[in-house]
Amino acid sequence: MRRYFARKLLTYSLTFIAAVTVDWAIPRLMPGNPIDDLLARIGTRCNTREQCDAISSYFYNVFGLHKPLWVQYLTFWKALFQGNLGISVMSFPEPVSTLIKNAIPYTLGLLVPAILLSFWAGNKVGALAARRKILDNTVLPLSYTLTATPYQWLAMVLAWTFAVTWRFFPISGGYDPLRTPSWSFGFAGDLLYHWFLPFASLFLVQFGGWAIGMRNMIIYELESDYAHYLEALGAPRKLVRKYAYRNALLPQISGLALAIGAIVGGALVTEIVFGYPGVGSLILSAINNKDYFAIQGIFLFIIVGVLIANFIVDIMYVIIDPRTRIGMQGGS
Amino acid sequence: MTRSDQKHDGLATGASTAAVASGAAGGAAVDVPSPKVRTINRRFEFLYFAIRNNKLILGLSIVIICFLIAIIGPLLAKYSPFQYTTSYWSPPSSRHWFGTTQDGRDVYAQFAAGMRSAFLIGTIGGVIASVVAMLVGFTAGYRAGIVDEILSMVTNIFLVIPAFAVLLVIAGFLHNVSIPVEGLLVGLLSWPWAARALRAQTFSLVARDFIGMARLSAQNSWRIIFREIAPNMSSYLFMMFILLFGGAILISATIDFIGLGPQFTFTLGKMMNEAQTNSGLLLGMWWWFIPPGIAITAIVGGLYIMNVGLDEVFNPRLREM
Amino acid sequence: MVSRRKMAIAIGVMVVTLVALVAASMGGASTKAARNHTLITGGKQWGTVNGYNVYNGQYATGAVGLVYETLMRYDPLTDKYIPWLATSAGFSGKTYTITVRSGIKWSDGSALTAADVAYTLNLGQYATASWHTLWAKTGGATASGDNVTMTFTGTPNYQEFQNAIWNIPIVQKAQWSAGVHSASDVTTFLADPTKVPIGTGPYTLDHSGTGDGTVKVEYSRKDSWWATSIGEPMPQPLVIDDLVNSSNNIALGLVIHGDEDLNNNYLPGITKLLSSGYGIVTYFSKPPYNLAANTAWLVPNTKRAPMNNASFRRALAYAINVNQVVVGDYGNLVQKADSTGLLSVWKKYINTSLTKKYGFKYSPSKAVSILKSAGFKKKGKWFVQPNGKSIKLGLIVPQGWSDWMTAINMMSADFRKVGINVTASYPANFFTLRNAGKFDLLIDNSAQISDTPWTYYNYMFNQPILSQQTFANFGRYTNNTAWGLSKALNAVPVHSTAAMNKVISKIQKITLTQMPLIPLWYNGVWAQMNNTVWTNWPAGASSRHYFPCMWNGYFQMTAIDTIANVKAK
Amino acid sequence: MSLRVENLKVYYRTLAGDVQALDGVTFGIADGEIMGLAGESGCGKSTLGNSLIYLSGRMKYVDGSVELDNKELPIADMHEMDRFRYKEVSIIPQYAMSALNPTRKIGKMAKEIIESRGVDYHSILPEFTRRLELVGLSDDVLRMFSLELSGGMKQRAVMVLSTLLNPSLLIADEITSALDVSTQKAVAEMLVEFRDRGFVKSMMVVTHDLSILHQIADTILVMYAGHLAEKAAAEVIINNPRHPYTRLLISSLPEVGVTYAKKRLTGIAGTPPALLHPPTGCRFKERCPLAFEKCVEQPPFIEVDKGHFVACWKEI
Repeated sequence: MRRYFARKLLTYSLTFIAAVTVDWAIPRLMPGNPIDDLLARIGTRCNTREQCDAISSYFYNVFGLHKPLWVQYLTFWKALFQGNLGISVMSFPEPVSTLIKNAIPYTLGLLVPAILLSFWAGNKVGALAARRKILDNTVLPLSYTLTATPYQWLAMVLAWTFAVTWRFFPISGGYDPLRTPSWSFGFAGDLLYHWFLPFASLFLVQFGGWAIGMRNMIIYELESDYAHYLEALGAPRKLVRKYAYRNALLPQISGLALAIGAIVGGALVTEIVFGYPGVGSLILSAINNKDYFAIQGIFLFIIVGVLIANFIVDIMYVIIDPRTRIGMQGGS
Repeated sequence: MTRSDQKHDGLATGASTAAVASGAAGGAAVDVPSPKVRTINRRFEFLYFAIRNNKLILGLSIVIICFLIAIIGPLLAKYSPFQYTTSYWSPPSSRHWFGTTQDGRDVYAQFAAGMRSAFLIGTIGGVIASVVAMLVGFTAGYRAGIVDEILSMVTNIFLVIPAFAVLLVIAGFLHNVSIPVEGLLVGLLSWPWAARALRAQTFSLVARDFIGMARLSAQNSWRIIFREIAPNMSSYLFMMFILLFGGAILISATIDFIGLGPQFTFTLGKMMNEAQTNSGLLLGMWWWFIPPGIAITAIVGGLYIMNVGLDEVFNPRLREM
Repeated sequence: MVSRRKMAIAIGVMVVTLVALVAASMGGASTKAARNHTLITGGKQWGTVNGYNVYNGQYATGAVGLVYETLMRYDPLTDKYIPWLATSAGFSGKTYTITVRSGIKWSDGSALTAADVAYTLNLGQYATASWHTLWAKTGGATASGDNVTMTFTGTPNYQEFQNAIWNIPIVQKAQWSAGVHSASDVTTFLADPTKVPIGTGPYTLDHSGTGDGTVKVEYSRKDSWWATSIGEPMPQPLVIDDLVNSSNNIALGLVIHGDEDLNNNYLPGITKLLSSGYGIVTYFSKPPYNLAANTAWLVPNTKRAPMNNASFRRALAYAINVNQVVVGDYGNLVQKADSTGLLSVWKKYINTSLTKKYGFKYSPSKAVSILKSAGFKKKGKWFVQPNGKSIKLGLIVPQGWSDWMTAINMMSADFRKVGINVTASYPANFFTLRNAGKFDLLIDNSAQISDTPWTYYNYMFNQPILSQQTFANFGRYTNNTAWGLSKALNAVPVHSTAAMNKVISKIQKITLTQMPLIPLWYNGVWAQMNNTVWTNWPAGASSRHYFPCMWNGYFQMTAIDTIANVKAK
Repeated sequence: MSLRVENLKVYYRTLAGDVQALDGVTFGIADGEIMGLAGESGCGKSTLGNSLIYLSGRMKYVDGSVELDNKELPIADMHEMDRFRYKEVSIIPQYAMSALNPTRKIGKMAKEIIESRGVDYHSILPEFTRRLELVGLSDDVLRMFSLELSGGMKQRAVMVLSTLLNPSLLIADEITSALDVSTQKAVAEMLVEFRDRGFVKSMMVVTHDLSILHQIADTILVMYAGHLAEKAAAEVIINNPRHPYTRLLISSLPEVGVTYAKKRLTGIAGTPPALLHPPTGCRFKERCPLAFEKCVEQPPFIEVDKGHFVACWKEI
């Protein structure tokens, strides 16, 4: 067990180091200079060379861009461990970490329910559909359509239908801007009201994927030896399906770990369509404003989030699947 | 990473695809004596089931139709995708089959060009990802030991890093990626799951007798890999390529939608991006953003359905009677 | 068991939907209450609210105008200065004297004094203040009684100084002197949405409403405002919410639904919606719909061949079909620019006899003949330079500026039509390229509407050329005569129109013949207003000739009048 | 007579058409009889074994009847058949190694199966552990997952589980083929033990391995290409077979103990006919050294001696 987790931790640490290095290197390898954009944005003028130098060296100092590369790299790490992701250019002088902190609740609020509910519902429905003609012929094509749909497109279609044409839901935002965030029933309702469409589009696309995955997996399980044995002993279909479902769930869970990165990507574009004030909208404005520090910070944040999510899934898997657990006991 | 990762379950469902390849021939009483007759029969059998598999036929038809649109579509367009006409935001008409954008460009022309880009990027991304996956997967599975350890670690690292985020950062700093560059980036980031699956398959194949024989006769490793191992997995490799192809289209559509894609070529994702940023939704210009989404869904969905069909063809246990 | 699961799924789905619908009805009902006291605006703030440092250029919407105010205001539509915190201000000789209005109180209750004004002006001692070079030419500001004086050591920069006076927001000495000790403090003090700015304007910042500044900045109206004593109406909105933009698309949605009363985004397609029952209005009901804000220029890099050739630049001007951009790209939301590039508010400075003689218009054949007579030859499809070198140019705008992206696509097609090989692109590092002079052609509109064409000419001819050009002369056009004339114009006292025209005519002849910049169109003061909650918006067809605009710099023109005059429906 | 099979026809459905895997077989098994069922791969012996308990999706009941203890088995009715499965007729499947759910502890799985059949697990548990001990397994296995057991242990656990409700007929399908020789022997002996102790009344042992049958079977039934070839007492089949196929089969074995599945039947020229479109008449006639005109008609399966049935025109 310890070896298994030590291995996992090593992989994740190496991943993290690689990600940080890539994150640090990319903007330094690319053409362009964030300071110019910052100066252009804030409209700082300089009429003489001295004034120009004074201003830009001030900003180079702020962002630490004047030091040798290796010092910058070490500083980057040091700052990272202090939770310092740098200063945003678009929201100068706001720290990037603050921007992310503000956006996280919205993104998590979308992602976590969408992942859990779609995983739950998709697996249930996929299991129901397997080897049942009518259900299979309806659920399967629908699921294939859903899972092949680009997240942003489903979001656009939902927005167009329910927010623009029928006006059942608001078209954008995380809550009514007239409201002041508070722990009240009314505000919570308003949050839900704005949350529903982005959630629905995330949910639906993922739902399709899980339903298909489960449908295919469970057919394998239903055709497996232990299932046939149960049937030969006259065990009711219910029991056979129960066993098949449980076993089919295991690869689905490891699929979940693999899918997290993609789902996060889906959440980002969904937020963009709905102007939902989460990390996705933040990264879009960072890109539009060439806020490299924000882009870097958000990238790291996403990586860390995905790593943590993967680790949780790993632990879950070990708890659920006796095979890994026993295999590990044998190994240690 | 795209949902092709989830879809890898579809391929994992195809785990017994390898069982088929390994010779546990399906079909009840098809007793086939000599190996030679056997392969011929097998091929015939696959074809036999292939042309009778509704999913495969449906998926393949959709993909072929889309492919034809990509090939012939641009030739039929009366305008270039970047050409500004004087009819602004007009709905579909005989002059503009798919209507026009707010600045008077022909949506059909953009759509047809976008279809072409989709197949191009799917091919480039799919091929590159497949090649990397094969190199890494075969080597790790065949060599085992320390080579495997290192390659597996690298694979796991790439597997965990969300490719989408990396693409976002790279594309955000690179300005104006071209379709080939985008395809390259997508390909270089979407191989890990495929490599991992291939490694496992290779492991089980290497354990088999005939590979052992080849090994004993001291043949060159790559020769063994490409003479003995790869052909035995051809069905598996083909299905893997299909998933990587579809995945590349989906990832690139996402990147393009954010506005980080090619500037001088139309893609389906770019169309959605322009429709979104120019308020096509609010202005009710459905003809602008509906076609690209349907096209992506059709191509990718068609590929997925085709894949399930193939899985059933290659794997008798899944065939429904 | 299975049926129970099915039921659980069904119930789950129903519950989620139901909750959302209930939430929907609640959400809809309770927001309406305060709505008719709340003015909702948007279109200026991208990203989060950046705090209240009014000298760093990224301050929260309304920080200047609603909270901080200036000594004077300027109305470009009537070309009149409006005394504001100062009752009078002007040169006598080399000394500029400001008389500070009495009876004005800061929002903390203390009185505005000449010391506050002098302190503010003396922030110019720091290099990061935009009036630093101006300040350096004086002996600094000194307060005595209600007066503040500044004395120039050489010839005063009349035009520049006057422009600065109505653009520098006055801050409270007590608050600022406690926090500002260095050049960097000047641009960072209060640059944090949790800080409290103390101003003289009609509104104060509402922290609880603003929150973390990711959604909006909120202002509450004060009980009284000094300006009512000089006839300004007390603004009706008790609350002003300026929303953070996430995209033009979302802004349009808000305007359509009446969730935003005044929006200053560029919203292509807005004209389609004017007559569709949403209650949306614009300043003009016909093209160009909006007032002009600035000129979009084609900037040729004069340090590169063949853009260093005036005839070539002239040929470029003839080759561009600006009308196509105006109609096709902008849907008539902008107007084609005059050959001089000067905004219509500066009509009195345009020398029509010169424009008749040297002005240009769209004519591809003329472009070709200009090129040919200047020695350019056609080699196959493309023109080559007189020395035989090929011409292959790039035309750039910033990535994501969709209207300009479309415009350069159209323009490069125009250039190619006459045989000039130009390719459009949208580099992410546009500003780096622009400032460093690493480009062939680009579009820029940095010079804004102001009280004097001098700002335009300073933008065109500014010297010396530095390795980094941060605000002017991006084309690196070196013409000592023109730069000298621009400086001469700066040295003409503000109200001497005749003397100004004499210099300006000379400059115009240079701009029309040398074409350091090619004027394209006038970008609008994008403004779409919704009549559903608030009415009495500025309109060309009414007597309310104000800028309906929340952008930086517009409050001290006439945007504050827009706020003061809106009425609840 | 415990089992009576009458003209049973079960086909395999394939996309190419029906494979006539079991084409009209008639035989019986007496109370207490252990009948061996032998034949080459694809001769229909597994189909016969499986069709008595569970017709999988692709098996199609065509004709015939099956009676167990004078009760008609509704083998074509998947649902009706459930009443008989496990309690009246049970199976040790060919895939016994993988018959146990990998993610359930064996005891829990047994509990769930048994309770699903309406039997109280707790009252049967003592008998369960007793029988496990009989086959050399401690009751610890109940708290283990299948992957913690060796192949032989799994096999024995399945044997005990399959026979726990004392079925009248047990079908043991190729249960020894995956085991090593010594374990094979032990398992075979346990089967006899189970019969002797009355855990099962009669048994049908499907196998490739004639030596095992020689060791434990009372009678042996030989199948060829979906038809019955010969049935007689085990000694008779081994020492005095009368069907040409059985004779060739026995004589082609270099020695008893070598399974014919692993070696091609070099002694018999040709291959068995494809059952998709089987030839008329005797299905062995293409390979039969004794074939003559009469063989174009199908020979009846008749008793030529006491308890000795043969389907061959030469023997009539």
